[in-house]
Amino acid sequence: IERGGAMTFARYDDSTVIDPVYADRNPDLWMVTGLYETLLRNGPDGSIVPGLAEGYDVAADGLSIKLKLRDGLKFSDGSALTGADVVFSLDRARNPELGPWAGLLGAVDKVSADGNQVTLALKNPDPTIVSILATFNTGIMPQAAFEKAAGANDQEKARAFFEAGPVTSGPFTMKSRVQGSSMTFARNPNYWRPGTDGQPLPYLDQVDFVIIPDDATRILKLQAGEVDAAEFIPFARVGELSADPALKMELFPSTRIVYAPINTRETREDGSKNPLADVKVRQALNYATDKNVLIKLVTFDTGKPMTSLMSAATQLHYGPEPLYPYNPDKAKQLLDEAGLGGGFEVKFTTLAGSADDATLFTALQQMWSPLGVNLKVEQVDNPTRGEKNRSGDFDIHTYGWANDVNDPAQVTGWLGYYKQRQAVGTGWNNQEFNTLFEASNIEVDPAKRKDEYKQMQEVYAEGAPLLFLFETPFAVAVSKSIEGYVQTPLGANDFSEAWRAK
Amino acid sequence: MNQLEKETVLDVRHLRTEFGLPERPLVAVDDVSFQVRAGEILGLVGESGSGKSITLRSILGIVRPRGRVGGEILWKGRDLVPLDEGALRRVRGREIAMIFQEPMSSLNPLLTVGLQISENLAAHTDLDGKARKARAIELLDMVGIPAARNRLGDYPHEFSGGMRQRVMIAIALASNPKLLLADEPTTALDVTIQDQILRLIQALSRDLGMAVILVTHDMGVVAETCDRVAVMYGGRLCETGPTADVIGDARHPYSLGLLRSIPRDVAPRTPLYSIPGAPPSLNALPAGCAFTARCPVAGPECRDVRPSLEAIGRLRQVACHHREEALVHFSAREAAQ
Amino acid sequence: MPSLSYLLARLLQIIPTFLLVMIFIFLLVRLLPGDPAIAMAEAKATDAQLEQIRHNLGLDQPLPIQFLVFVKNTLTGDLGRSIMLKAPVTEIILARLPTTVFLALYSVLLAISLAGPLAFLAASRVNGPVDVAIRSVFQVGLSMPVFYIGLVLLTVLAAQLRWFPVGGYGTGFLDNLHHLILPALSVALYTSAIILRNLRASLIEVLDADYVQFARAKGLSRRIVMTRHVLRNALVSTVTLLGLSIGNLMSGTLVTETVFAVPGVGRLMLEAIFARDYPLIQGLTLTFAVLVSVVFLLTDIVQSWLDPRLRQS
Amino acid sequence: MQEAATPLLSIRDLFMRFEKRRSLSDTLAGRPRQVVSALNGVDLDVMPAETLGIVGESGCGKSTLARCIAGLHRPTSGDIRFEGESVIDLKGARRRGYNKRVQMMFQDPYTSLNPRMTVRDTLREAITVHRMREGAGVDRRVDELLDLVRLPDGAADKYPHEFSGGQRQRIGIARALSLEPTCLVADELVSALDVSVQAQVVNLLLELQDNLGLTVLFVAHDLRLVRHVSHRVAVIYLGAIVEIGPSEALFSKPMHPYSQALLAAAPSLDPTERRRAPALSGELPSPLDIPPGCPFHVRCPHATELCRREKPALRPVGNGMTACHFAETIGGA
Amino acid sequence: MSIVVQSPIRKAGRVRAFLGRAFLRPSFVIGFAILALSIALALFPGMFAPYDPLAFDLSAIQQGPSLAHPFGTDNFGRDVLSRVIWAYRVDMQMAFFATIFALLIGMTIGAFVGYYGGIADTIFGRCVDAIITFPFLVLVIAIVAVLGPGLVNMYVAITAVNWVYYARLTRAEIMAQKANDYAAAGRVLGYSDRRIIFRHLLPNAISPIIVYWMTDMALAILLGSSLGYLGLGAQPPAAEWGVLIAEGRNFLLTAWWMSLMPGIAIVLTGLGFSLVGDALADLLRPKGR
Ligand SMILES: Nc1ncnc2c1ncn2[C@@H]1O[C@H](COP(=O)(O)OP(=O)(O)OP(=O)(O)O)[C@@H](O)[C@H]1O
Ligand SMILES: Nc1ncnc2c1ncn2[C@@H]1O[C@H](COP(=O)(O)OP(=O)(O)OP(=O)(O)O)[C@@H](O)[C@H]1O
Ligand SMILES: [Mg+2]
Ligand SMILES: [Mg+2]
Repeated sequence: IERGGAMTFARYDDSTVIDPVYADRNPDLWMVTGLYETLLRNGPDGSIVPGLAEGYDVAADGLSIKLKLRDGLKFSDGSALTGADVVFSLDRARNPELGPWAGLLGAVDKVSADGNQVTLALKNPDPTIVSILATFNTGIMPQAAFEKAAGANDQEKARAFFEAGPVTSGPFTMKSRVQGSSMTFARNPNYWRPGTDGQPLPYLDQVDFVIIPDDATRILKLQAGEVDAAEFIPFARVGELSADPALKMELFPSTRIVYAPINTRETREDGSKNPLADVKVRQALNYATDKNVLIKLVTFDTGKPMTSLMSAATQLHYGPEPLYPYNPDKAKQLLDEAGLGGGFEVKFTTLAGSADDATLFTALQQMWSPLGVNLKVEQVDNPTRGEKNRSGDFDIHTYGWANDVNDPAQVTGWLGYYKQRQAVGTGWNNQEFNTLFEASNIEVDPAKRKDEYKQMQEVYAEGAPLLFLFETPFAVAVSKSIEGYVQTPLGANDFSEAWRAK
Repeated sequence: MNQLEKETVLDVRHLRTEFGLPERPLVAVDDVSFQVRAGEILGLVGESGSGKSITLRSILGIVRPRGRVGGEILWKGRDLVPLDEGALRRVRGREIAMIFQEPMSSLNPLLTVGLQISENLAAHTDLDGKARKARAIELLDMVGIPAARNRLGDYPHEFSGGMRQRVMIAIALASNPKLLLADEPTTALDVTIQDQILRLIQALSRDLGMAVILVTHDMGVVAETCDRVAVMYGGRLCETGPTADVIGDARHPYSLGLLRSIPRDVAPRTPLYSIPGAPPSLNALPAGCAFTARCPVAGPECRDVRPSLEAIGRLRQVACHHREEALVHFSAREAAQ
Repeated sequence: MPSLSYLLARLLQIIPTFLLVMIFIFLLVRLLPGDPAIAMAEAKATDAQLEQIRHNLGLDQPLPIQFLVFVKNTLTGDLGRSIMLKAPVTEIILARLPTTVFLALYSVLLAISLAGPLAFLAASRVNGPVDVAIRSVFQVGLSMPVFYIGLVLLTVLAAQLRWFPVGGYGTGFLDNLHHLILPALSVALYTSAIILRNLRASLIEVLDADYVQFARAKGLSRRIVMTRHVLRNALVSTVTLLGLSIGNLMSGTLVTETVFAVPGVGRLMLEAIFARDYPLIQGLTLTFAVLVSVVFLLTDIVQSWLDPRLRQS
Repeated sequence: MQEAATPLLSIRDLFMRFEKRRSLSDTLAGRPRQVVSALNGVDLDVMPAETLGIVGESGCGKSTLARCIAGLHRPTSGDIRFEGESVIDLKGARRRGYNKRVQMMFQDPYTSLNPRMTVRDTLREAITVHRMREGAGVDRRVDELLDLVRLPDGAADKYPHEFSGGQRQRIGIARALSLEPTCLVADELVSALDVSVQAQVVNLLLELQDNLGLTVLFVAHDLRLVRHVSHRVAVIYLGAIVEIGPSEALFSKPMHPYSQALLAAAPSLDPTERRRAPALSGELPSPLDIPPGCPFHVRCPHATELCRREKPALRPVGNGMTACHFAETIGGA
Repeated sequence: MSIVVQSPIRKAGRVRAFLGRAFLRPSFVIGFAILALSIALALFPGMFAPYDPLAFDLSAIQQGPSLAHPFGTDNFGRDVLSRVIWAYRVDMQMAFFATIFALLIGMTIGAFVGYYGGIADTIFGRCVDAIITFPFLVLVIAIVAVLGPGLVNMYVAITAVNWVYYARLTRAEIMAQKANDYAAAGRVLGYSDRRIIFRHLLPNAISPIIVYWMTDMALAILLGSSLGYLGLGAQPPAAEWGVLIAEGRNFLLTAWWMSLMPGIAIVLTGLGFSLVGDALADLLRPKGR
């Protein structure tokens, strides 16, 4: 390990406001923990480990949690980090008027602090709450400094606070920023966590970010040695960059999945009968899809087939083997059983300009045509796709997902729970699944909860409201001289243990 | 006053100007020779396209790109043809000035009239700014532009066509040239203004000994203004001589036809004489006389043998194989009417 | 110099144009399919959250009211808050505009210094080998999409030869000159091809004009004939063209900024459209319109300074 | 000419003002709208089968008058009557009916023919639009017309640019004649042509007029030519007729000082006859700003206080009519 | 002054004469050859393309140019030559459809406005100002965003903006032609306004419009490619040059042929249009009197 120095990191998009509460786009979310430390942290294996709090203690009834803050915690400006700051931060985080993430703390009734002792009173038991305390939106902010910031309401204050170079609790402070162009993080000298050398982290003095939206340009910049790392390497180029002696091609395990919601409603938007309403048809399409080929075509063999509705990197994942292995005969048989052996037409809605979607479409078209499934393409842009998904005006379209929270409830609710978003817009309304989901949300016994999740994943796989496609890693190319950079399975950029070899 | 005693300032010998590819040239001016003496006004008449303007432009060396000038142009004994641009520039404007035929397009639309006059003075005289301005006003006054002082700052588009023509004349006269090449200087003008301008040119020529070549279509203008006249047809000279002689007693069938087609001494509303046919195309001129095809008295030799300008008497020259027959032919017609 | 009343009149003409532009922008933006709330919240948001966002944006008001609010706010310099960037649009645009203006000016200057002398050279040797060579090279420039030129320059000059930095934006004037040379060049190649074509043609025409012949007949020096009579007249139409091509230039920067990662308003525009960021789209389009109008105004002034015939109406 | 005959065309008190478009900057500066008074009360009778010459300096309103008669301009005020019927407000079929009888020919032989149409197309179009002939008759008529204006047989299928100026003017005449009009307005028909070609066209016009009994308005600035072709001549100065009378009388003994000056300024063909005194000095006043009183008084050598004050009316003097307070004294002198 | 040619020349003969003159110019010949080839490729891509442009061949990924694949293969093993050839269909179509309606609409509006002038002209002027005040691409992108990406919508978007340029041009040309006496002659001959506009003025005003059209078609290809590149024009997997370049941009160094070949196709076709346009501009320029 060597200390000091700086690294330059090429990003695909700029952050707008890095604030635990307001962050809603990935470029924001994934930077929050660089600036604001949470009470608990996710360990390398996904388990919950202490953060600003030395540990946590859930009451037996599950209706309160006690946490004790470490001694001598300081914000970057040297002021003390106290229980009051925690109360302030958590109250902000759970205020539904403010950010989109307040719901994650919906179970919290009251947050109180007595010196270093913090207590969360809950309205009902919530098995996810511990994970949430390790999630970016509960990052701890300095109450005094925040309230001093100019602005009539919280939103304006948050921006002013951020723009002025915020006082932080995480490993870095923000030194400077040019909207849309660059940003610099500097080492927070008061960060609590020690490195392997016993001294406080981070090792780097500074991280410079430059914003290069164009993939090819970003890579060129890395190859020209102008930056030390570039994120979101297109999978097509992973092979080439792996071969580059000056670079390390990192494929960080992720919770990212690529899937295709299938409209399961009895009728289509235009009133016609929907062949996809029949679970056999959906299963048939899943069997008719050679995921390994798709993985090769789209992810250049960096991806993995899905084994469950959620990625293998998600807690409580259950999936002994890939779902629906390629089996055209089975598919044929299922279609015959559904009475659709003669073939039918399906519309595939893709994202305009997305080469991946285009590839998927072409491949699926070629794979399915022997079954008599005539795949038609419809190209839309992102907002339109969102709208179509909500209104159910589609047959099949593509979507991607990555967890924001280190708990399976988020992805499971999103993909399968009818009442939340009609099971990702598919209209799949499975009573058994719904009941299990509701129960699991208040189940405090980890073992029972685990079992409920196992059942849900089985039911979901059987019901096949999705075309299960693949999981993909986060591809980041890093210069050989940089060590220790990590992108977590949730996507967060973690520079706290990165260092530069001189 | 005897013109013959004045010195010859311009002596054009075998001028030939051609355009287009050297293999298939378009000969706009073909073997033209004439002299102009100081203080003399030479009229140059002829059908449209007969090469009058090109003749003038050739003298100044400003035929359009890819025009080739041959022969000799002796200006005060010095041949202008081989001179380079730099040397020509010292002659142009200062000793030989030209008035262009196109009054609407010959003034730079972006510059004030005052500037366009004074840049000429700046190039050829030592006058300072104030003196140049005074001279510019004087010149505009001279060509009859009312309220000249106020109009120096105006742009060409603020003048009428006739006034632009006069501005151009003023520019040409600015540095008291010794030879004025005037290409139809009065076609854009009304008779009353034309009258003024011709008087001015005559006066300058008489008083300052300025030689003038005056191109025009109008035989009346020639009669009124010129000392001698040269008639052009198809790029060649067909007749030259003192004005009164040519107008009163033309010898070349073309000049005869031209003069005859002007309504003069004929009963009103009776048919006028007109030359039959159309002028030949310059790239398909016959080897012989250019007028052959339209000539009432042409013989077989006219097509093949080119008539040279032959002196008739002391002052006149005519290029025609059949000038006797021509005269007879036209007087017969006259008698018939 | 053009008179004050000419300038005033010219300015007044902008008003109706602008009203039309505003109506245009407003309708266009409302016509964009896809709910900005959805675009903003991404797929994960719940319906209640969407409702809240719509309310905050004033999207639940009737259209005429929205338009009046839009006009009123615009006149007071308030273009609203960007949904995507969560900041006042005016602030964002002001922060990003200089980059684009810099890039545009830079490429215009490059284009002029590239095309100007070569046009003279070509016009003075019409149809000679030099002329043909110059025209062919620029003809190719005219047929290449800006993004392709950009990609090629980027790959060859920046990534391979490492003469210039790969994209991005510098700090300070000189650093920017250095950083932006490739994007500026890729826009300039196209613009200069247009300028060259036009300037060459008008030079040839002017060289042949009667007034130039007349100027020569006056015995003026070559320098005066060339500058005062030839160049000035040839510039009149070229200036118009340059003004008109500002639109092209802006389009060019839109693409180049994306390719070269230049944080200007062009790239922002694309991002805003993809994110359905109504206020930002409105603000940016308006900015573009103002920018272009200013350029048109400038060209008109320069032109009427060059050409007195235009000063009248 | 018999004075008793009823005029074919009678023009009364014709005014034509062109309002210059006021630019926005003028409006702002409060500058008044500029008005060009091209015609200022023209009174004129044209008799059947006569040739009326119209002369005057450039910009005096000759073309405007011709265009008003042909219906290309709508006069500001006044009346034009054709065979007793006002033609100013004619529309549609009646307008076409009028134009069938009153045709116009234009000065510029290069722009007055559609360069993309062959001579045959041009003539056929006129004939068919007005249904002058049907079927095969159309082509026969085309040949007839070409014959009439002495164009060679092959001419029909050529384009205008293949002809010389004089030939083009003859095509223009053929086009006008295709409608079998009674009255031709010739606006500077031969001004753009070479002298020798002028003669061809003038001869043709004279011949046609005699054969077809056409009435011709012959607008030109070549006095010698006007004198040759016209029965009567009108002299226009600043949009008003200052003198009108039989051609010979007017040319040999002009009554109006302006007519006198005009004739005096025209160069004579006899080199021995070079005049001494300049004919006129001063500039034609701008039609934007017509002087009060007699419009000619600013240039007139005989002008008096009366002329500055009062506009003289056109009144019979000698053989014709003259608009001058002192026509008798000046003309007689 | 040209002399009168003796033998009658018919219209077909004139066209032949025109072409004869045109084919004397090397620039026209080259441009014409390029365009002819382009049109042939666009009409019958199947006859020229050696492979299916869409079929993946995972055994031949990103192979460099070879005898089997003269332009190499792309990252899915598709034959680049075949894709470039099939792209001719899309791009030539784009050149045509993106401009033809603008041409027709713009020409008609411009002709009427130019002929009648007055209040319609004033309103027209304001609209034109407002439209050209927007940068072209911004407007087109915005419209494409409204209508959704895809070729037809792209045509609509481009037409919605582009007609203005044709209308402006036509208006100016018609105004210039209107000043000629043959227009006045038409009125004196009692022709209807429609006849004068469409039979007399427009045919004489059309040369510069046609010339502009040629360059505009080249521009339409560039624009379409830019939109394709930005993901708003033709959609993958359809082969279109802009899309092909976009697909190949990630492989500029490793598989340069993927973007270079379609790049060459764009440049060449653009060149064809420009050369023909320039030559026509020269040839159609009205001959001096
Ligand atoms: N640049 C040129 N290239 C080719 N031919 C030319 C050029 N300039 C003039 N000509 C030809 O040269 C001939 C003579 O032209 P010029 O201008 O001297 O005639 P002109 O006698 O002055 O006629 P006009 O009375 O109409 O002015 C014409 O036939 C013309 O077509
Ligand atoms: N359409 C018009 N708009 C504005 N002014 C016009 C228009 N037509 C003619 N004029 C003006 O009316 C006056 C008379 O013009 P007109 O053309 O009748 O003169 P003219 O006697 O035919 O002159 P010329 O001999 O030069 O042909 C001129 O001052 C002219 O500028
Ligand atoms: Mg001439
Ligand atoms: Mg006239």
